[in-house]
Amino acid sequence: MNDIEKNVWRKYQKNIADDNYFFVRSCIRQNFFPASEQAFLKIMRNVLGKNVIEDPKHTTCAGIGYHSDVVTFDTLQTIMGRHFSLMTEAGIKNVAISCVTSFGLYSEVLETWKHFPKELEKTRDYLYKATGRTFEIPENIAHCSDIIYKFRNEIAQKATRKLVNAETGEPLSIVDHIGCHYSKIFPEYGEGGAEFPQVLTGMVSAWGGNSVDYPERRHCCGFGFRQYLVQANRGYSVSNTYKKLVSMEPYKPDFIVSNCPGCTMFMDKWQYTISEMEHKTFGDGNQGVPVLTYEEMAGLILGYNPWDLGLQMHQVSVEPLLKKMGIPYDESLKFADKNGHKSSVPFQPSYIL
Amino acid sequence: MAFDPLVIPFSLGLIFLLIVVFYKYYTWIRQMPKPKNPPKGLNRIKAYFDASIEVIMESLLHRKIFKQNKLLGYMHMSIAFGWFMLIVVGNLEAKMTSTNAINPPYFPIFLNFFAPDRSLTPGHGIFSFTMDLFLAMVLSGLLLAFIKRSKSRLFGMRRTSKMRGMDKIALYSLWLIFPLRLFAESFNAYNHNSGNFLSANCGDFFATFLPVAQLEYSMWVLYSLSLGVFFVALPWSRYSHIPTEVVLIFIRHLGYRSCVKPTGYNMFDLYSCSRCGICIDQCQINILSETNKTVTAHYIYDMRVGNKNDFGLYSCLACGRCEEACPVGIKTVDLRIGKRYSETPQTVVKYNVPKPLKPTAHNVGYFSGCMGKLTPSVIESMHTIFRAANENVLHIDKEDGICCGRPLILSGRVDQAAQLIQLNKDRIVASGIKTLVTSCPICLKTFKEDYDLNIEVIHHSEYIEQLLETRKIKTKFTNQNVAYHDPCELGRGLKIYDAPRNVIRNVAILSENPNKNERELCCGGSLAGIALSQEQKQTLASDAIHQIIDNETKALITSCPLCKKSFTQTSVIKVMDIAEIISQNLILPAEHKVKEKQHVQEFVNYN
Amino acid sequence: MTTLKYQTVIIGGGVAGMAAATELHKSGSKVVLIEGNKKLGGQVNNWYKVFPNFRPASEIVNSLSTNLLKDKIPVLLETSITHIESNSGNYILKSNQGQVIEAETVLLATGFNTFDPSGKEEYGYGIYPNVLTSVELEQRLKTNTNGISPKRIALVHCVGSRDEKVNRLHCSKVCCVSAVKQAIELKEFYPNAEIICLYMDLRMYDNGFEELYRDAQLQHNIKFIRGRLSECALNIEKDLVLKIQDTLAGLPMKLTVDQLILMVGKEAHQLPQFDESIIIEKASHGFIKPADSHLNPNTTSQPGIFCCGTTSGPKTIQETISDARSASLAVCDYLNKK
Amino acid sequence: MSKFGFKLTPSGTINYDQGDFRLAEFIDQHEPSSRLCISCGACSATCTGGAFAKLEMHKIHLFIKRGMSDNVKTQIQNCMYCGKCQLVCPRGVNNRNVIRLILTHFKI
Repeated sequence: MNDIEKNVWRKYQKNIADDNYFFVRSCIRQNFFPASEQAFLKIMRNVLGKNVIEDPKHTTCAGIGYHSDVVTFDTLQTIMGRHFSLMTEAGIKNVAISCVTSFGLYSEVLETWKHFPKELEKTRDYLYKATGRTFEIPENIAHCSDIIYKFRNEIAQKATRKLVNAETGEPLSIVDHIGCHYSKIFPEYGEGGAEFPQVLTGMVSAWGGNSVDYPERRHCCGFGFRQYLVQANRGYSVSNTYKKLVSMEPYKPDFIVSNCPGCTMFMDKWQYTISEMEHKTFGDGNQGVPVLTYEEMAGLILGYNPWDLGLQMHQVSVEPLLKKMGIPYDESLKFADKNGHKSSVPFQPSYIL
Repeated sequence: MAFDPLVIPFSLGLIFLLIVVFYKYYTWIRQMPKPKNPPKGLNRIKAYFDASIEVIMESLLHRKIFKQNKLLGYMHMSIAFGWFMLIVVGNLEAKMTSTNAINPPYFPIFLNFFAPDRSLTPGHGIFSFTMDLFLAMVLSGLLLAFIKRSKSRLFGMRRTSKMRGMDKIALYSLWLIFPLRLFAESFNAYNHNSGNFLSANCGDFFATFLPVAQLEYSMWVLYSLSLGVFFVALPWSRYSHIPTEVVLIFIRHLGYRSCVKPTGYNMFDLYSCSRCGICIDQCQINILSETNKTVTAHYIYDMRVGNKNDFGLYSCLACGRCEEACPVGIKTVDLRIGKRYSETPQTVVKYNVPKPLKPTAHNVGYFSGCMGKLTPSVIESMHTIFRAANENVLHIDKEDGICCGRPLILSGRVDQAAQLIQLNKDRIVASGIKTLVTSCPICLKTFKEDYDLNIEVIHHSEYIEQLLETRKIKTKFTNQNVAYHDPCELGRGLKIYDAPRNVIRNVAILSENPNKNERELCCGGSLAGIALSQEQKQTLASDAIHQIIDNETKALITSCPLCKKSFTQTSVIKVMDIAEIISQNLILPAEHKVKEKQHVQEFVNYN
Repeated sequence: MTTLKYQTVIIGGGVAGMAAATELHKSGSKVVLIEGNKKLGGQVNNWYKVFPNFRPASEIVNSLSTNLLKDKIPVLLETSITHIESNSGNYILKSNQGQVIEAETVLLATGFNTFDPSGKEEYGYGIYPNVLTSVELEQRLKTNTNGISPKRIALVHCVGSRDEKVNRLHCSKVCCVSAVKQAIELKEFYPNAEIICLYMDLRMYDNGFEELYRDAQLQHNIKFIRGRLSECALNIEKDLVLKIQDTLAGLPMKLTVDQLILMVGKEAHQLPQFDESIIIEKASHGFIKPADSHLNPNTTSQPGIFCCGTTSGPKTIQETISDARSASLAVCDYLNKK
Repeated sequence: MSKFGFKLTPSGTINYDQGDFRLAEFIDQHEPSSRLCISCGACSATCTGGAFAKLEMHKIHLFIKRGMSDNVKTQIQNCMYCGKCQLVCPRGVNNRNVIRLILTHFKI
């Protein structure tokens, strides 16, 4: 990264709290990549020894509803107000948000309150009428990937492996994809701004990998709610992913890492759809390009068992990557439950994925 | 039967020529569409008679070239007529001298060789005198031809055609034939002391320093050889015009006509061209480039030889000036468009044009044409004139007109144009009008020639002339000095010269320009000049203007929207259409005036 | 400390300053020209050939500076004015060389800077190789070393002009015609390269500009695509991938180029530091706002302080010189009236 | 190829690097005045054929220069060849010769 990138990046330095986080889960990540959030908590608590509080009464941030014009902006502010009141009750000032879409919404709501104080008053009034709750505005907003980025070096020390090719020792070439709502709406909320966000590239370089700069790097992954939700638009959604995959193909990336539930999910699932529709597959040996969340990537280098990280739930099989990184895995236990019983094996599609 | 090996080259050449020529004419005639209204019965015989008169007057005497330039005329006449008479008189003499019934065809040509002593044949003196006379005439013509090669100005021609390929062989052999005949006959005359004023004296003269006796035979051989070579080269040279023009005159009289599609008739036109070069000076492309490869004389050579000359093909303005000047009367425009036709694949594409409108109660229809849309002042003037003459007129292409098809024809896509013509014809017929008036000569030409509408089709100048004659409109005279430009399609194209002039004389003083009527210059904007660039067209326009107007002309009147557009771009004085000068000088009844002003009044309140 | 006394101090030794100095000297007023750099000529020194007739820029600078030498007009090089204050109608100027100058009038000819395109990071200036500003290209043309033999070069108009995102709303007037000029020069440099100008509007407003544009199209086959460059990225062969919308065809468009020239706009040069009592009004585009832009374009909101050349807004060299001469007249009127 | 009820939407982007420039070069060589076209649209506005069917000469120039000549093939056949586009062109582009060259190129 040359100096202009550096001083462009320096303009967008965030201060991220270093302990006592209120963990705001994502509503869809559990079923997209079930173990990712669990891995985040394990790393924060066991590896980094941080205090991360959760509250079962915490609900969805209604992001999908809001972006699909089902939930109004006032309802959204009130829900967020309620989460802040849970935090106030738990006495925590810093919030750690797991999903990029809700991170975008939290920054949007906070910016609205900053510029339009009347909205804040209105939300307080609605919340009190509805639940009798009051709340304070948290001091520090951070996305979970910000926090992992902040402690990337500590994790690197504790890591048992690097992001390198086991045989050749070459660093893996990794494509990073930042969720658009992370910094494209409010650049100053993102680590490194909108053009050259550093949050994932920082992790990749700290853990020995090489991040790839391909022309369509900043292009949207196609996840847009109104695109994939409505079948008529779904073609438009898959075309965006296709455009990105074609653009990164010459660089032969080993895997893609993303910090947003939707991007990871669709870049992974659409590769299967594209291979069915167009008979076109990507990645070396046409085995597809595996798509990991940053927690899964962190988990791998910390030596967690791949199946505990839920890698068997990926559409693009991660086994070739595990072989490449020299990570041992037990094929037979791929679909076994916690105590080793094999319940059922999901349908294996005819194509590679 | 008299025979000598020296006649072989001549005979072989002649046989070869006859076979080639008749084979070609046979295939061309078969490719010609039947004439529309051929002369029948009595006037068919009259046609043959007229044709033979024209052959004599044109092919032999070259009367039209005489009109062009005396010296040039004499040159052509002397060679053609002289050679013809040599053959006729030669055969007559041969008939008289020989005793046996039939003689081989070569006998009269080498009469002196076979029967040198003909003192016994009746009228021997007259024969030898006339033969020498006509030989002298031909030789004089050849001498002039030789001079013309270098000093074409004497013959009233700034430029002349170049000699290329087969022309050279044919020309040199032609130039050798008659001098060799002179040698042969003069040597023969000396050896047998026969001959007349020319051959005898030349014989004596040559004898002084040449071994005449021994050389005579070789002279006859060379004479026969030159004839043979000439006959063999003729079909591919400019001299194919000798036989072909005669046949062309006959088929023209028998009603065959050329058309824009390449038919057998075009082949006759193509091979009747003698590249005499008279058309070269007429072509206005000369002012654009020194090497004018567009003019017909040069382009016909390219067509015959098959050279690729795209600029030549697509820069021709199809103005018809060369056609007017051509002594042979070749239809140069049809020849050129025919070539464009054969160059473009004729895929016909369906235009989706709405159904024609339902009939209305108008008996006069006005068609302003595509170019009309770009000259609204002409349209407004026509409407003022219609209102003044309170004629109830339907403006057919007021909203979205269909092109008349002529530009497509000029570009060679004749079959595609046919579809446009059908679409337009349906609209015109459906409108139920009795008279079709158009202010664009380009549309008028195709309405008259390709639409065969059975209603009256007239140009707006003719229509205004009618209105003036029937006193439907009255005009006031302004002693403004104006000049009139004949548009190619109206003047040369349809021979309408007087109607526009009569109309203009009602309102202004008309000064005549030197190149009027069929010698008028093209405005350069012709739709056929596809490959011409913008500057080239403007050069043509300004060159034409300078020759039409002089420093008293106040306005240049034209009767074609395209000419008006081309001239306005470079003209220093006002350029007006006939309709405009008439509508500006109408004596309008009172109520018309009021309406005009009232219209202006509205505008004032408007803002 | 020596206090020098002049009737007029001209700050800025560019084309405007030099022209004004010669005119003022001719009308007899005592004038001094102050220039911050080592050399006179200002921004015009950065240019190799100037539009519309490809005349060498050095010819203009040399002719103006030789006039100064001929008239022996005092010139203080490497001197910048640090502070200006007024006392009883005159002005006291302090310079970084420690001089103190007292003058009845001050003529600001501080001129302009070109926009630093690193603020427009999506164009990749300083990030990707082969992205350079029009001024940098002009240097390379001067030393005729452009380093690469490109197949396709794109020139981007309105970089740092007419762009609210970098807070530069004004049009800098001369970049369009410079782009066409540089396109022609590049085409002569690389006859079989394809040169493309990416423009929003093509403002060829002065004499000879439209003819230059037509000539560029017809003789040099320069291509003009109407579409503002949105972003630029590198592909694997390290070519620059440009994404634009061809607004005339109404379609998005992607093309790779070997070199990208950014036609950087003009912004006001930093004025010397004035005492609070002196207020020099600025127009919205940061250049000085003349008191009366039609009748008296060289005055400022402060009587006795005048401006000339690009100090009051972007101008061509012709306009700058004539503006400087009109400024000298304004200064003379002012001095005579005093 | 299984059907999902939706398809990859083809990219409408002009891919300038993979354009088909044969027609563009053919025209540029035979009619260099086409270089002067600034797509001002006067020709399309006055077009006779254009009143009845899609025929936009200024777009045709653009598509050819962008290497997308197959968009031009159907459109050009609506031309009635009347020559108005050339008469109104402010840059003096010889449109009729360009149309002729296009038709020759496509062998229509």
